[in-house]
Amino acid sequence: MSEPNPTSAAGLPSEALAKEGNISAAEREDLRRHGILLTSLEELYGWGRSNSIWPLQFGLACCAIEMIAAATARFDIARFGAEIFRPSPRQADLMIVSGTVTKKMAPQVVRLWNQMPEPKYCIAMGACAISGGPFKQGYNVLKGIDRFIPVDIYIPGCPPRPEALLHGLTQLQEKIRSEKISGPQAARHLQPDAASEFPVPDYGAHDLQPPSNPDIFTAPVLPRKA
Amino acid sequence: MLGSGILKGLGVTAKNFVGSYHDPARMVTEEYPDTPARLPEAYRNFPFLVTENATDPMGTLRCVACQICEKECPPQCIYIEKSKDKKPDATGKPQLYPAVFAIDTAVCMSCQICVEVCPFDAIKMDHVFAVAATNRFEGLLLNREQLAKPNSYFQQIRPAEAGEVDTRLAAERSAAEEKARAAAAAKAAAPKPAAPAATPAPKPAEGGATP
Amino acid sequence: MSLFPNMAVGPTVRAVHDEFHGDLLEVSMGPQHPSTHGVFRMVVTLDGEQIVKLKPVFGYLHRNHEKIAESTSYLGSMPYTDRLDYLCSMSTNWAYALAVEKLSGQAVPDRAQYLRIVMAELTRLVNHSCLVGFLFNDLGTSFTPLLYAFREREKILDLFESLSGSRMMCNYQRFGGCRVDPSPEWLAAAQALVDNFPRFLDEYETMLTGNEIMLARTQGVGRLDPAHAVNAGLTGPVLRACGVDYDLRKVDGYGFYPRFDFRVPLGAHGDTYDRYMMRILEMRESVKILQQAFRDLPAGPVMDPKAKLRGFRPKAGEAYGRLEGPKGELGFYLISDGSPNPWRYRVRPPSLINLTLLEEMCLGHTVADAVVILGSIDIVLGEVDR
Amino acid sequence: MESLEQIRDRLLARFPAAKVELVVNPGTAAEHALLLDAAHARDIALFLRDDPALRLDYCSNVTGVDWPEREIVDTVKKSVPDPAGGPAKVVEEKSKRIQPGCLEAVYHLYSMALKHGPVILRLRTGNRTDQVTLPSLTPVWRAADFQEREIFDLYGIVFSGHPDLRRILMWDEFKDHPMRKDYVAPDDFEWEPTPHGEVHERAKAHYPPAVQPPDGPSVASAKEGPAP
Repeated sequence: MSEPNPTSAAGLPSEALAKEGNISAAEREDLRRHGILLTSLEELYGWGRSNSIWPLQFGLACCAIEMIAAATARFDIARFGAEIFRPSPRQADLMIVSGTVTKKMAPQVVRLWNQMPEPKYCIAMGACAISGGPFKQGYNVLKGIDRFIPVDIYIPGCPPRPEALLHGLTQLQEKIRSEKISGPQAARHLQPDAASEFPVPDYGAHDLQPPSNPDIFTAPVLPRKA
Repeated sequence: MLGSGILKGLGVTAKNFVGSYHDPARMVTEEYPDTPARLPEAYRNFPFLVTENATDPMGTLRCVACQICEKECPPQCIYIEKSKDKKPDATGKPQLYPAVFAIDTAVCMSCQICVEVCPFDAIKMDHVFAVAATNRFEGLLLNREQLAKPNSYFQQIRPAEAGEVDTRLAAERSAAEEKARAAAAAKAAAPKPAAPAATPAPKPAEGGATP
Repeated sequence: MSLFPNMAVGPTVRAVHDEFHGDLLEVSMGPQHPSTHGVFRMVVTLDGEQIVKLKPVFGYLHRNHEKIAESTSYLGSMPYTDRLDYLCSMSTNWAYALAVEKLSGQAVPDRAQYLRIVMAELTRLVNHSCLVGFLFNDLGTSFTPLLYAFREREKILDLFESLSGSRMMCNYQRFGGCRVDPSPEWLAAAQALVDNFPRFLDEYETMLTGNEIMLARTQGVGRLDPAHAVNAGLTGPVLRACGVDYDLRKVDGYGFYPRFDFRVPLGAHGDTYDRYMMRILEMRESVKILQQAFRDLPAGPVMDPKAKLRGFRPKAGEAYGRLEGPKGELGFYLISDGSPNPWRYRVRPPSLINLTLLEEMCLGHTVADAVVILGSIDIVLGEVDR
Repeated sequence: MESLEQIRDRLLARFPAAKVELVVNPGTAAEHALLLDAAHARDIALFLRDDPALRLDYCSNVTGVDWPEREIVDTVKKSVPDPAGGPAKVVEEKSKRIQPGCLEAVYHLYSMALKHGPVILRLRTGNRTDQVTLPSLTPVWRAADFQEREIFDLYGIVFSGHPDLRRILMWDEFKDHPMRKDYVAPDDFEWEPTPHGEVHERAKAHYPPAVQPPDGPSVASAKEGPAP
């Protein structure tokens, strides 16, 4: 971004040009090579957001150690602009659910998610966060955090290598970059009626109340031979 | 002197800081997406099914649906349905095959117990770790087609182990061939001494024993 | 009759309530807190800055390891033990294998015994160096010592990975030996790492041990007296920092530890500084043990030929196997009813029991000190809550 | 260290009213245990801790064990004389009896001072429902504090005399004792793509009856395309 040039040569807002699609990616790349950086507000916005993701400093179990390892010198998550682990949810953009979410912990996770400001994203790191993983048959283990909060990226593995976390993070960056500012395909946080906070489950006598949030979680039907 | 301990400590950090520009021992960062991850041969992430042949993966699965791995898998993330019919395996013996073989990688704990208990060398651990998905139901439940990878791939990621497996399987196959030939010869010899061996020995499948 | 005849009482703290003093303040620290080492929660009652009451709250990582193990085969529980203390999977594996071998009378070949000691001591190096890093995070150094510790840890994890296939979840021990025999190259690499480790320790100590801020923050903080610690069942470096000479490697002499020449470092004051020094000194002793192990490693098989992988059914009975893990006495109590699954599978978690005296250690100190005291106990939540 | 029989005899001599039994461990480890009666357990524990020859000052491990009611079939061989005067027949008589269930707390004691052990103590409740109170040994060994709370939480043994008996791992509103063998976990088996055994049985409740073919191919196999 040495030469920011938010408007095109014709003087039109570049967003309009990009919408009309009269400059192809190849042409743009060609221009960039000549020192003319052509971008749209949307792209600039996406570029900026995707390269300054601040994760919540939030470790649950084994995967948290790999998350810390990804932040240390060898893997160096700072290369992706995501090294600023915030201890407070109010300052964080990304929640990396790293580890087993127990039923006792689930209300706190949902509350943390509700406290994060929009735009916010969630990575379910490791088998336990996705589905309960090896501990899924346990009486106190939530079978996946997506029962209560929406998850953007699932990184399987037990635990995933730090590289796998970085790969998931680049996936998330791509997703953020491709988000639109307006229109029906606009990013979730820009849609006025999209939910940002989700009900926090209560501790029941036998299980969480409710055991999952039906608004965001429905398992597909998978019939098997009975 | 008060503060000398802090100064000494700062000296260490300064040495590390300067060293991180020229000392290879202190330059530890791996540029992961630009340079591929360094994986040792033993690295395991998720299981895959070995097929003898890359062109017909479903026809040459080594798996015979014995369901041992399904039983032994600690988190129970393997699901197998046996086939109704039989197909000849690499030695020509008719065997069952898995009609459904699904592994839920959202549950798999990469423990390698399925590999250890498999008596047919049919399931092995893969090196692929960049498998992040956006949908856990479609993206992470792998079926037979997604799990099958040819033996040549196995030889590529784990040369030592694959070589050992291949020599063992080749020995088993030649022993089976030998036995079949001997049986055929004995059968041929007993009633009609003049007739030649009627059944030809089964041909080993391509891409099996030697690359 | 007093039930605690020989027990000292923690520092006396009395909350004053008059018009000049405010009310007591109850603060909930955790389960999401940067310094509670995971999802641990403390409910702290404060009188001004002083802690007058501290109640630990557990269970936020209670993932039913014991219940799951009772419906899994003996072999199937082995990878779960990796996830128990996820910083030290090799020692946890060994503790479980030790208990099952005691239950079934399974023999272990000599080479495997040596390899187990190699793995356990490498794990101790990983654990203690990381713990010191985390402890300094809690002291406010923000990451630098932890970065250096993780740099060394990565080297050891690379060794574990090239041997067992996984960085953290090694799943390496089996009943009757070890799963893989390391190659000569692996042993040479491990030897080189161990040879270089004291250099790292020297650098670490230059940076940390003499630091005046660290001394001021740790000396005399969180003191424990030995009688109290023994009665509360504390084990490991936390207990030895009080001067109680109890190291299972010497007391039980499990594995081949009696063949090794090493010392057990003991503290004198039982404060946070002593607990820190215990870790540094134990790492130096571990290096000595590792050098001897590499020197004496015999040739031979790594698995007992009679050991069974599948269909393992110990006869009815029970056994309690324990070893000196990096955090303290790690025990497995198994009851077999002759079926493929254990009837009762119990983990004796050193992290949980070492927290018994957390309140007594923190009384009268400030919240910032409580964080440091907790850091010096060395807990891992996977083991505290199981 | 003295043998367990000697300890038992000394205990019986010291506490004549107490009941102390030796529980034999048939396994290879042969770690036998002493079964104490609840009334004298705390006195005996104090004695074991302070006795100069034993000094079991360290309570390592406290465990709960659930022994549900079991039906035991006793087979007795009897020779029945033939009324006709022939040779006596051997008849097997089977009698069923119900072994009552109980909850058990197991304490592993060691001595840090004298470096010996273990001595294993067992305490048993009257049944699994209403007589579930045992004396707490936390006043003797503080080490039992969290572990007894855990047993209270997961098995439901009430330790009288425990200074702070609350649930430790589950939340306070939780009603069940999940480590008991007859505990049934709540039903959250909507998505079980790889079920077997008990999980399969419970996942079946979520299979839609209309879509379910009697013995036909499943969705997973349909997803995989036609079988070769």
